Amino acid sequence: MSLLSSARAATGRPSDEPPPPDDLVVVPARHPWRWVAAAAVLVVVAQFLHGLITNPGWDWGTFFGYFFEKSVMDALLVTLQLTFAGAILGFAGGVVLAPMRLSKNPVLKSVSWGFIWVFRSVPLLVQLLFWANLGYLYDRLQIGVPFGPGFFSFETSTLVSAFGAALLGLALHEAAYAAEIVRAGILSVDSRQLEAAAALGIPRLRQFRRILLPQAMRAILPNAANELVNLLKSTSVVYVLAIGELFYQVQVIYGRNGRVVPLLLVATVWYVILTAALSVLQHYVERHYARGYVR
Amino acid sequence: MSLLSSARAATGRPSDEPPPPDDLVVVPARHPWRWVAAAAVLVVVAQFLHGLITNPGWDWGTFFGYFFEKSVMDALLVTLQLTFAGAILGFAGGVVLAPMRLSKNPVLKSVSWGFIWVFRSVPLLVQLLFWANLGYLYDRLQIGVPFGPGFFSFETSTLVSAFGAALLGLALHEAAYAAEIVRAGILSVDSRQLEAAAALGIPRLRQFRRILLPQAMRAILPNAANELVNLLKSTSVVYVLAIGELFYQVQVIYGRNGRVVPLLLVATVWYVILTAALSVLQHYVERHYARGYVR
Amino acid sequence: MIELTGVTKSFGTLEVLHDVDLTVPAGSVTVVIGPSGSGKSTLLRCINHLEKVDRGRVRVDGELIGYRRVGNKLHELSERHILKQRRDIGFVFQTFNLFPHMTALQNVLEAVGKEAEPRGRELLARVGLADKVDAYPRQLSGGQQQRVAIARALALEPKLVLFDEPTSALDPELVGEVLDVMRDLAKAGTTMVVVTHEIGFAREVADTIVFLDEGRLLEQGPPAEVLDNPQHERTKAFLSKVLV
Amino acid sequence: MIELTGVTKSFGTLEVLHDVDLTVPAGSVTVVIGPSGSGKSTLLRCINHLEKVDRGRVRVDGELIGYRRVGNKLHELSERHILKQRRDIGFVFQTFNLFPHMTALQNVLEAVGKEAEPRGRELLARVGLADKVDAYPRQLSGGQQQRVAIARALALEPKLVLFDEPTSALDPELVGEVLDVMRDLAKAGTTMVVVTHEIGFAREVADTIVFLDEGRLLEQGPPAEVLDNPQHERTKAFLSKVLV
Amino acid sequence: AAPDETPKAAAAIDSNTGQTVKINDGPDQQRIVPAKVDAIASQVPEAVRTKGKLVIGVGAAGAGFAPLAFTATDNKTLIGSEPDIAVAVAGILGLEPDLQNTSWESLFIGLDSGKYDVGASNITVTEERKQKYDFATYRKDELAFEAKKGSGWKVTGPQDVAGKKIAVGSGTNQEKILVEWSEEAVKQGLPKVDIKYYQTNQATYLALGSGAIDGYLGPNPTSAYHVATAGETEIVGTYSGAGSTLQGKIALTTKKGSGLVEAYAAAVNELIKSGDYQKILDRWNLAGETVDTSEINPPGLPIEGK
Ligand SMILES: Nc1ncnc2c1ncn2[C@@H]1O[C@H](COP(=O)(O)OP(=O)(O)OP(=O)(O)O)[C@@H](O)[C@H]1O
Ligand SMILES: Nc1ncnc2c1ncn2[C@@H]1O[C@H](COP(=O)(O)OP(=O)(O)OP(=O)(O)O)[C@@H](O)[C@H]1O
Ligand SMILES: [Mg+2]
Ligand SMILES: [Mg+2]
Repeated sequence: MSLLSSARAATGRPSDEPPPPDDLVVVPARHPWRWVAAAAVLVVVAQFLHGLITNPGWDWGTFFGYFFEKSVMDALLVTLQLTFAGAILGFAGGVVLAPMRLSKNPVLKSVSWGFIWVFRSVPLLVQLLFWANLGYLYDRLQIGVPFGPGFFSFETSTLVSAFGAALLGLALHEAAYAAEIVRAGILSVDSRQLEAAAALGIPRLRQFRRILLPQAMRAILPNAANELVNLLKSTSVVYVLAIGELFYQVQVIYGRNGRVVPLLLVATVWYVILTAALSVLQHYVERHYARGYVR
Repeated sequence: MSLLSSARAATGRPSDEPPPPDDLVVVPARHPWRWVAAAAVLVVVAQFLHGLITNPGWDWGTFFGYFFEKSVMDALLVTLQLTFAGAILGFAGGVVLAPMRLSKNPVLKSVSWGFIWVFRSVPLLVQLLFWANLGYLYDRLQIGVPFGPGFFSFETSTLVSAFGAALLGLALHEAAYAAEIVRAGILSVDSRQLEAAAALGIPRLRQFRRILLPQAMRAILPNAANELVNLLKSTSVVYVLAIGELFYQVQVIYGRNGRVVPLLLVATVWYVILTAALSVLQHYVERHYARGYVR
Repeated sequence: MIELTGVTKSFGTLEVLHDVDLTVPAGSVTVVIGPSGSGKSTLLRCINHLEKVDRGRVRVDGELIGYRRVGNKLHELSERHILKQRRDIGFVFQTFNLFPHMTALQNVLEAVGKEAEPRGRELLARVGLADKVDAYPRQLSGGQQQRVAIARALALEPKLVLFDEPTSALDPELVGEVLDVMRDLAKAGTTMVVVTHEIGFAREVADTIVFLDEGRLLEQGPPAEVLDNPQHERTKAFLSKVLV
Repeated sequence: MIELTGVTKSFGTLEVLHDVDLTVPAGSVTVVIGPSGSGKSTLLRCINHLEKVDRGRVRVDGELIGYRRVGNKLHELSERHILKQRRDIGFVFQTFNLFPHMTALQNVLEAVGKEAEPRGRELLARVGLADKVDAYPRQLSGGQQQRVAIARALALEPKLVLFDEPTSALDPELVGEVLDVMRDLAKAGTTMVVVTHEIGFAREVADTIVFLDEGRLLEQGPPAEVLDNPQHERTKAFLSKVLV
Repeated sequence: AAPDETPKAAAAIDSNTGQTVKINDGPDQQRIVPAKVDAIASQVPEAVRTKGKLVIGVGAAGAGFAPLAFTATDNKTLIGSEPDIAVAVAGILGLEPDLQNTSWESLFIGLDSGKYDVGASNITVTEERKQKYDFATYRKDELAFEAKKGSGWKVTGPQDVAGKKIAVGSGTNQEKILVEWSEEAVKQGLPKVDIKYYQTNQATYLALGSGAIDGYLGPNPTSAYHVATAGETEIVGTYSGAGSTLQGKIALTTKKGSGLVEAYAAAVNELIKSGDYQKILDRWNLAGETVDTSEINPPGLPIEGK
């Protein structure tokens, strides 16, 4: 809202009583409580930060000593690699599994349902241990006639490397979650949109890719970001495979020197920074998919 | 599709050539590949189960010995308590935070944004350690003039019990995630719905409760279930506070007897069962909120 | 009574309403006609403050909509106050905007509360939907949905009702029935503003007809004057195309 | 050419279409009129198999819709085949159902591909939307959205077009323009079925008029016969209500 | 009820003597609690004395590390040599022992915050840790190489570990030795050791079982216990920590400057003198780990180059 142009008053409109409201200055709604609330929040945050900075318990010297330390940076890279690979594989799986679960085909539906059920409920830790230690349970994997003779066989302990096991576990785990995220997005799209697409004779795959998914994106994105942040932190579970990601690395370090707090803080602050970066990205992607929904 | 009633043929319709298609039997679309796929899936699952049952590595004796063991059952109860309390507190928080983040009020918006950012990115482990060890960083918490004299003060080490710390951490952590889930749901609702509600002069809170939330539910539910399953498993992080939940308990046992695989399986199978129960519940709740969306 | 003075509204660079002055006397029916995209819907939306005007004022029953005057200043009202003002203004959307998760009856009762159930049923019966009270919007035909939307707007017994093409999905029989409903409302002193493309309907229902083109109010007057003896070239051209 | 034989369709216990037989010759325009809720939209939806009929057959150009005949058996077609059949059948929805995340032009081009851009622009221009090609549906007025929906259905150059109240949101001028578009289509040999409430429009456009009531096809014939000299009591009652 | 674990869990074979030692892993521990020794008790700072109890932190949450610190068959009670030593020390100091089981992280935070008066959790003295904590040693570690049963592998020196994948705990004596051996192997022109740091024993043991690693260099007592209970692995070589340039030592840990460390050392020395010390270690089959005297802040493992 802007001030009214006083030019309008000069157009010679009859100046009856009360004076035409056009002459009046518009005052935007005032919100005194906002300021009180803002002040209160600022005080609390300031006090907390003050405590953080001045309290010797946090041991900022150690924190800064390790924050950019080489092994930490290397570990951060591993974390990012695992996160990205897990997210991409996971969402690729989810985009396949979600329409399967919604399809009318009972086989596809059950397979998808079963997959989601199992891989959502088995703890990532257990899955990682399972994949990394396949050799513990199965000495050899063989391809061949079911319950019959085999053609090829592998030694399982050489089949899956630690990093491979981590990726496999993360991907399967994420796919199960992503499938439900995508399904929620699809459910949120007005069914008339698909009818319109069907009436135009657009092929199924294209319907999904061009009509359904872009509209579902609005409901998918915040959840996908949730899952990504979660994944970023979940990668710490790969510590069981002795893979040097961020959280593992700080554990190794505080295992050595006993300075738990500043080192946990190193990992935490990195997570906070990465999440902030992700949030900024999320903001722009959300804005992109909000086009056409202005009103 | 049913068979055509042959009565129609008897109504005396002119029997021109070719015979009126009404006499024809309708054959539903056949899907031979479905059967192939179903068979393939069944074989793989059967082989896996066969391997599971016959492989001595799984040590089923130990598994069954501990599956209903009293300390495991007690731990399961703790897990369920933490999960339910975390979920309820978390979603209560999320339902408040999501509209805050979407509101036009800049203070509410920033507070919500900040909350989500911080509590989503700080690892639960770190949060739990923080709340449980508040005393390490702050000897006393005081209520009073900021940066000035205090009126009341507590000894922090007595303030928060281990279980309290676990609850607080879980609730804050879940609230941040739930907020984004609810926000995604809200975004998926057609904005014209809110316009209609506004045009009817329905108060804001009621708009949210009666118009927005029930429609958002379709997109919220699968994600809420995701989060709940995740929470069920995340509770295992409370091991850092030595709270005897399920995963902690099986660790205690295999720490003594060294039978890692069957005991991890005890926890896993419980998770799988609980997730299945949740999925059934989810199915009915989703169906409830799908009413009115039949077409 | 509604009073619009100098109402101007733009979307980006597109001026959709330009300096519209309009007075609607209490208890009268004003019909807005005009080509597609001329700003009719936007005009209605400005009246109940669903769209904030860029310049000008909107008054209903002497009360400023969306603002409160204190001395020589206009204070924006809080959302809560605006919502209260809207309870006196019924609105029938061009796209109906029914709540999909509620049955027809629930849609009608949402703003008035469950106590009003008899009245809600009566309203639905009046628009010919006695047998569809428990149907969800997706199970209703276009015309049935439109009638639910009308019943919903009337349930609050508003002093003023804004209709955005209330008969677009209705067959000739029902148009007659809706006309009856409107006549009753007018008799009870309700003020109405109706956007429509059906000139026949406009002629039947209107006390005043207003012709809008490209956001400008070109002509206004009683139906006989505007429809049969238009002054403006644009109006003439427009009306000449009416199929009879 | 369309041929419906004994088409019956129920939603739950509600029989919406009852034993409908209808033949629409190639290149002709058939207008379906009838009260709200009589099953007009459902009839159109059955023709392009958006709704599966419970009994009876639908043929377009001699080809069964949704089924393939092998010997004395009817095999349900796979979704892929049905989608292919639909590419020859244009459909304009009563609720438009535009894709909200695409501009007007993108909506029109979605099914035909980007190569057809000149044709898409031309179609939009023909319905008076040359300046709105890049607007999103939410930025368009009701009538503008309806015109985009028409252009979208025509972009595929279908042999058959099903219009569900294509002029409900249009002003009299535009109705005339849409009429012109239809005449051109008819000249090019396109078959059309049009559901409408505007009797004037029906009279102008129709080769055959069909009157539907409570799912039954009560009357059909050329406009002069059905409109001016209806045989059935129900038709007479219905038409008597038309506002002129 | 818990399945019968007696055949394995109750017995551990002493790797030195080959004798079977019966381990009591039930909740009823009948711990050795010596009487208060006033001369030593008076060294305890005033604040702790008035509190009347000694809060003992043990970082064995979850799996723990049997037989040093783990959970009894009731799945609640914390047992093992570490709690035993700490409880005995509390007895000499005339304080009520308050055993608290927690995670490794919480243990250190708790020590810093003064929540725990002492940490008894198989903590090795290192130079880095000495910057923050005071140590009173009570045990040394014997080391053992553990490998999958039937591997046919024997470890006697650097040449045997060259090129192998071996797990070790970070910040331990074992790590230091393994790193030295790896460097030694490289000097001899052999490939270096592929060192893996698993954060939990269960992951290590699973990796061992599945062939993901060739061996695990850990404290002899826990390895011996695991070999005896799980029965899937064997010890393929032991190594005395004393044989290297610097003996790794396990110590009672307290916050630097808390003033408690002298009392702890004196109490441990008293235990050694009275013979209770030997009895406690024997109980857990740790006869090979004894020290002659408790030292305060001895030279620790060196600071790792960053
Ligand atoms: N949110 C918006 N953003 C941009 N332009 C808009 C928006 N809403 C409406 N318009 C434009 O404003 C003009 C007037 O729209 P309005 O809906 O008021 O027309 P109308 O007179 O109701 O037309 P119709 O009879 O077709 O419903 C149209 O040209 C439309 O494209
Ligand atoms: N999915 C559905 N479930 C149940 N009933 C339905 C469903 N769809 C339509 N109906 C009912 O079928 C009848 C015919 O609907 P249809 O939409 O075909 O009417 P119509 O002739 O197009 O009416 P209008 O002119 O109002 O658009 C209506 O009574 C409607 O309530
Ligand atoms: Mg409009
Ligand atoms: Mg219809």
